Amino acid sequence: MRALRDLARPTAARPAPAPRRGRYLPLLMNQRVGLTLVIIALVVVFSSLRPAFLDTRLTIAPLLADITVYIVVGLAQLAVLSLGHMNVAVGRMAALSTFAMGFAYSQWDVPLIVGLLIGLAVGAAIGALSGGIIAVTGVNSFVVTLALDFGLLGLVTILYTRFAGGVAFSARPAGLSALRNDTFANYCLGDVCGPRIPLVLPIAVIAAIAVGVLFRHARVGREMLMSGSNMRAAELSGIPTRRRVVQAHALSGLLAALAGFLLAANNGAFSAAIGEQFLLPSFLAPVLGGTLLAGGAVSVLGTVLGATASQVIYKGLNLLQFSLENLKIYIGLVLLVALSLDRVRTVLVQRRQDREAAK
Amino acid sequence: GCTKKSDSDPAASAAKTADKVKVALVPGGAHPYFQPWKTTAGKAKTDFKLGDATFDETAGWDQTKQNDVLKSLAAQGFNAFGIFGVSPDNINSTFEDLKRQGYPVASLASCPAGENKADFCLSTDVEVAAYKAAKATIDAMGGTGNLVHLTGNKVDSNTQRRIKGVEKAVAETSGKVVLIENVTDIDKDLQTAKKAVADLLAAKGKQIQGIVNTAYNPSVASAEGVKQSGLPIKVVAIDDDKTILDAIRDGSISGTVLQNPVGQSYVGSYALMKLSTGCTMKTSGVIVDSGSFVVTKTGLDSYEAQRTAKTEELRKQFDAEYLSCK
Amino acid sequence: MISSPTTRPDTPTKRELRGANELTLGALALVGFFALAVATDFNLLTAGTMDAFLRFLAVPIVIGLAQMAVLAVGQMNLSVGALTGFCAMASAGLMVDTGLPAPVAVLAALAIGTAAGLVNGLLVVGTRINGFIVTLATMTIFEGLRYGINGTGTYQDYSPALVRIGHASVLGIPLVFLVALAVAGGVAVFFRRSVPGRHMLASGGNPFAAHLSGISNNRSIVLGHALSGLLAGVAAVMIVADLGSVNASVGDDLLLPSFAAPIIGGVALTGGVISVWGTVLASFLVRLVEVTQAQFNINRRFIDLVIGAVVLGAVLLGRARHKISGGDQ
Amino acid sequence: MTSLLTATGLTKTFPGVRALDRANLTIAAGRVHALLGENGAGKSTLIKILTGVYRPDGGQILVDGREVHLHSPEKARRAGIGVVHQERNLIGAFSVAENICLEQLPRRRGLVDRGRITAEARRCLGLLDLDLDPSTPVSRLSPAQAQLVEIAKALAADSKVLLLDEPTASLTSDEADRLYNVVRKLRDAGHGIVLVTHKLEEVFAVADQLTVLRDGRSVVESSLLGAYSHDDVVNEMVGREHNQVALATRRVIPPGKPALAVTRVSTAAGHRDITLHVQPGEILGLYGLVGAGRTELARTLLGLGRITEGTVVVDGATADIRDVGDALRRYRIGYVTENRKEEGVFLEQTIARNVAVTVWSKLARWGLVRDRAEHSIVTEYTQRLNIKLSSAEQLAGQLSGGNQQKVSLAKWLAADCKVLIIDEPTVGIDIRSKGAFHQLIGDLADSGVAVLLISSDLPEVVALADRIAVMRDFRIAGEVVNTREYTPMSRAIIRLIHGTGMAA
Ligand SMILES: Nc1ncnc2c1ncn2[C@@H]1O[C@H](COP(=O)(O)OP(=O)(O)OP(=O)(O)O)[C@@H](O)[C@H]1O
Ligand SMILES: Nc1ncnc2c1ncn2[C@@H]1O[C@H](COP(=O)(O)OP(=O)(O)OP(=O)(O)O)[C@@H](O)[C@H]1O
Ligand SMILES: O[C@@H]1[C@@H](O)[C@@H](O)CO[C@H]1O
Ligand SMILES: [Mg+2]
Ligand SMILES: [Mg+2]
Repeated sequence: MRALRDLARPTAARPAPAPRRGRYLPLLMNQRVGLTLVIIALVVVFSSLRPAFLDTRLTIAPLLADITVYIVVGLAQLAVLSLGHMNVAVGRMAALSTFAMGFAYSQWDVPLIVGLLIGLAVGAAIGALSGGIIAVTGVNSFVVTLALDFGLLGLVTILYTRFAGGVAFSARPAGLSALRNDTFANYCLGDVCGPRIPLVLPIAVIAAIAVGVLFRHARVGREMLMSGSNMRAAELSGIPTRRRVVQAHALSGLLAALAGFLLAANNGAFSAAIGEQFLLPSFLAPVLGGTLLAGGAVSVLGTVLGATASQVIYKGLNLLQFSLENLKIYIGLVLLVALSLDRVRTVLVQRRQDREAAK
Repeated sequence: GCTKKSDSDPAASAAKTADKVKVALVPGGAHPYFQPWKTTAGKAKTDFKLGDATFDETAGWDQTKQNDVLKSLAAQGFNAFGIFGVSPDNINSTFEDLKRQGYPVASLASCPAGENKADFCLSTDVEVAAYKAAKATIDAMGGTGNLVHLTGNKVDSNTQRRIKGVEKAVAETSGKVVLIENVTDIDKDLQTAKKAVADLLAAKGKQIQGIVNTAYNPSVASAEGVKQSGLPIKVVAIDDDKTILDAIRDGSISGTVLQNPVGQSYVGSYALMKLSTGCTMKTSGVIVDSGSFVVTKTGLDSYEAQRTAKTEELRKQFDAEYLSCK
Repeated sequence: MISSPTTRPDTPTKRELRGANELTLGALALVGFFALAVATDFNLLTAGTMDAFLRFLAVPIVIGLAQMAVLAVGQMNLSVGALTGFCAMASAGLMVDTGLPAPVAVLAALAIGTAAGLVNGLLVVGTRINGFIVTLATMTIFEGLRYGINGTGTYQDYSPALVRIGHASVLGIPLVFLVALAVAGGVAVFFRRSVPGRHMLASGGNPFAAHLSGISNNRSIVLGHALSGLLAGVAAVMIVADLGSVNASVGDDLLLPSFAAPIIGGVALTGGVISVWGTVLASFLVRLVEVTQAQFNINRRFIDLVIGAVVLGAVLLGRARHKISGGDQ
Repeated sequence: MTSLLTATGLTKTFPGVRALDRANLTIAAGRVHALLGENGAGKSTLIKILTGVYRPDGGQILVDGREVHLHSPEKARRAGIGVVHQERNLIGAFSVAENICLEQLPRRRGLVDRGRITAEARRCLGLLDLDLDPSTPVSRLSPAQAQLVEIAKALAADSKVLLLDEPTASLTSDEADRLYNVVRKLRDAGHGIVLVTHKLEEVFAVADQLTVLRDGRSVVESSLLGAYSHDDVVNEMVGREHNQVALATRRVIPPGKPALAVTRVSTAAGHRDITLHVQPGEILGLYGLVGAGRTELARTLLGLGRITEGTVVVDGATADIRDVGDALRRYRIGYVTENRKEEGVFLEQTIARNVAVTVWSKLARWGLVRDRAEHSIVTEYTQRLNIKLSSAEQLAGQLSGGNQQKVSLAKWLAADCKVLIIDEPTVGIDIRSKGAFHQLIGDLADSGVAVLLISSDLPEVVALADRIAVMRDFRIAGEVVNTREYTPMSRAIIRLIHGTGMAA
């Protein structure tokens, strides 16, 4: 009904924004290349300042495990950024889902994979709920997920107090510690062992490929992007926009749950604190990777690179053993520089194009 | 067929000389309580002729970040760890990781929930400390009246122990003192604590005779709040931040319960050094109380000596009772 | 057809709606307040309780307005909380460590806030990075700076005179609260009557049209952030004066409420539509929830649940009313 | 005759397109200057350069004989150039008065002077004989009113030069007439006015001078209009002899089973007793004045509004359409919207995605869209509609207005519907494309599609429709069989509109 009113009032329409430049290929291509260069440069700087940066066991493997988590966290945000929405409850959705996993493991003794599936279902459901509220009421996603965040904040702690008697479940399903501790180097076929890559990393890779295929090739993903570009036009082109909104948010919840699981695996316990630190990195990874907050365009590879860059920054600064204030200040500054570099690159590309066009 | 190989670094676990021992003291995040650890790290380094000793508070009250910090420190060559775990519920996983890699680990200033998987835990017995604090408050109240307990994160196992300690002291008055409320979750920041205290005093100020604190920000907040309101409420705080000592001096609070952060970090470093140089724990995971002290206006000048004595005693205790060295 | 230009009569204007929104919030606040007063046997109306009620309402109001100032131009400021804490620590540090007189320290807090806001704004227009992201990065920086001033230590006893002013009351009403109201009045006049204020709202409402009208959107954005920073500075001064002691934790609990107040108050996240008094009333409502919790000894965790419900409820209510009245959004 | 503004050698390049190529324009005082060209010829670009929105890559602009550099809209305004852009540009939440004065808000003691704003707004509205309360928020205005407010706003700056980019595209002919009275008044007062429009009748009714752009070049430069006939102008625009292709005579369809039948339908939007039916291969014109309720009827039929009474039958079976997707996939009904910028085109997506959006569900296997199949569909329809693009990966927002319109039609052609509702297909479309559009719509019907054509363009309806239904105030005022003789048909229709006609 509301949609109709919107549609029926040409007078209330906002004029379309001036077309943004530098939005699509091949710039996007360059952006990823630029980010890759930033990552390489950071690795070179950090490892020359601290050779320990290249220690595979103490630095690289844990770094990869962290990157794993934050790729999925970034993808969880990316799922709704495709619509031009935000999910400021990503962290709390992860917390609720990991609660469900911990509950399943400790109360029902389910195997690792079953608990994971239960948690993913809970994540998808809570995401769908928030998507549903947004779709039906038309209230801004920031507001809905902010309210949800407040709500879940209360709920999750109440649930943990009630069912876990504290902040964490003590259950550790079989296989969890292998996920946490092992790399492929622990698994050998005769004398040949795998690389020192944490067992969890492939999970993020699979998630990234799946999300990439979704937005690149699948009808559902493309329709989410179209809805993100112009919700009204999408509706009038026969796209079931409400369903897409619900699905995108459900996907966000599902990925948040997966991220929660990965973090629980990395930390070794299903606890209430899972997800508390997800919000900012969830935006950082996609944005560093070139996804705009406006919706309609996403970059999965960029998100992977963005998560990598931010974790490399974090790890490197950690190794440099800055004091707390310097650590924070440098993280902020490095981020600003990394983000601005992209702007510089865009300007340069634009200039070159202008010059070529003028010829 | 497919086989599984386990990870370990034999170099890390081999006995070494003290000058090869590098101790890292890692609190859960920035908190005034841990500030003495910074100086103790330096002192331990010279006293025990350690290769190095550092203090790193960048964990930001986040278990993941703390794990990252620990791994980075290990990569930097630190090989013995004194840790205040952010999350008592899953810090054991971190302890086990470090131990598997051959590093001695001490749980300092708090013990994990349940069993302790670190080599030892040197911490205040928080239940005892809270009990003492409550008793001190009840004494200040004249043994009768209504008491309120202000504390930290409700779902922290230490908070639960503190509540238990306070309840025990109240129970001993056989009804003369009533615990009207445990106010939890107000240690996050100073403003929240002040607001909570103001609201509490507004709602029930006239019924309250005593406030016992077992967390930092509420201590600062209630000292000021009570002074401002002019209500005749007796306050007992926790720890020895300058703010609190000044408040004891000017009489706006009755006293404070001190813990022993210096002892924890100093003796902790000592034991870590011993464990690195070939000693073992007689009982792995033993829990040691680092002591707690009630300080009132009269004791302001003497408590430091008391604490130093306790620290010295703790060190001897470790040599005599807990460590087994060849 | 044009000679009798009848505007469609059944559609209320944005301003009417805003008025209606403020009215609803006002009624809600009033009803809630008296319900609580009755439920507490009128303890709520005693001087001490009223004082605590209003005193701790001052900072949320100003912080809500600080967020509103950037929402007006279609931006967000994630750094408000950290910045407030930084300003508070800086001004306390200037008094304690440097021995500067209180008025200088107060001015310094305002200047630092404004300058930091300016930096936020300049970064946004200079790098064209989304303000959400920029202020996310600067938030981290301000947190570092806030901590750098005095580590984990607490400042107190900086200026008895300042703290006396902070604790002062006029006719039983805390001075800080009156100052917050005055600030709100100033902000209202700024957005309603000043040229930069109007330009900011034009930029927020329709940047392209504003640009074509010769309005510099960049300037609007920079101004919005600077104003937000200034208000964060004002909040910092209130905290320093009123709390009597400050440490690096100050500001940690301000970010989410800074959004809750304007959103409940009816401010559009998309920019161009603000409501000063809606924001003030929303802060009042949130404070009411807190005080209720204290009066009835309710689990603090429920506050979050309730505030979540209030945020969503207020917005849905606005929607519903809008729909019934045939509004256009 | 004094020249107010002279632009010479203006050049502007966008990535992949040279929008302007050494174009010239001279604007004289007291003259109405028509700026014509096909879609994408560069008209709007020229206007945007003259108003400081774009910077030219080359060329010179003289105002009153002095060279100016119009680096911002502000500078252009100071140089005395006022503009009404093709897109609406008002602040919805602000009052009419404030919008009018926005460029230079009068102030007193540092604060905005409300009194002077209102007075100034009254003065400007007065110039247009517009009796409108200055305190009304713009979000409440009808499109026509908003259009006039924009003109008032352009006048507020005392502009000597007034540039109007397709000002009548969304106006009724009455409203357009009023607008042109204002234009004449301004011309008589010595303003120089540039008028961009695709409606040549309007040009001949008000313009004195003429510039024609073709592919960014000015092929006719500031010539007197008197020397040109209608056909000459079209030939110049098209660049060759343009023959108005006569539409193929349409087969007469014997009455049969309707593809879409609407019987005694009332809607929540206020329609009463609407009865319409279209057969496969037939074009039903739905004529009416702007605001008669045609668009809203179409949307209600597509499930975007509520039907309170009556039945809708599609292909013989009673239909319950939930939304556009349902209409598309279950009932094979398509809807080409009237409002392309906001509802028809995804400006920030590629042309390929814009065209293919309706066919993904058909092309998908296991939920994945096959690129090759998509590519061939996109190529087919962009070529069939002759969309002027540099590549299918170009963003739709970079196309000229007319080409955007074609994109919004292309997706519905690609969708292969049985019933197609087309709402105002040629608003803002140049004459050649309009011909092509008409041909296309005819072909569509010939291929068996049932077309419901909503249009406020009477010649268009008479040229295309087999039957014409006339809507007035949310009711069907009557229906006539189209004899394709313009004069009698228009009489019959106007009678129905004014309530004096008889239902056929
Ligand atoms: N911002 C832009 N980016 C890229 N190309 C553009 C941009 N604006 C216009 N163009 C291109 O420049 C050419 C001229 O466009 P312009 O809008 O000036 O045409 P027009 O004559 O106004 O057409 P219409 O009659 O359809 O409005 C077109 O090919 C268009 O695609
Ligand atoms: N130009 C306008 N002037 C006034 N009201 C309008 C105008 N356009 C639309 N409306 C409003 O929208 C409602 C429905 O109009 P609708 O768009 O369905 O009519 P329409 O016949 O399709 O006209 P249009 O050709 O503008 O689409 C009308 O009741 C009217 O109030
Ligand atoms: O007193 C407590 C310590 O025991 C430790 O928990 C750190 O926080 C302090 O407030
Ligand atoms: Mg144009
Ligand atoms: Mg219409």
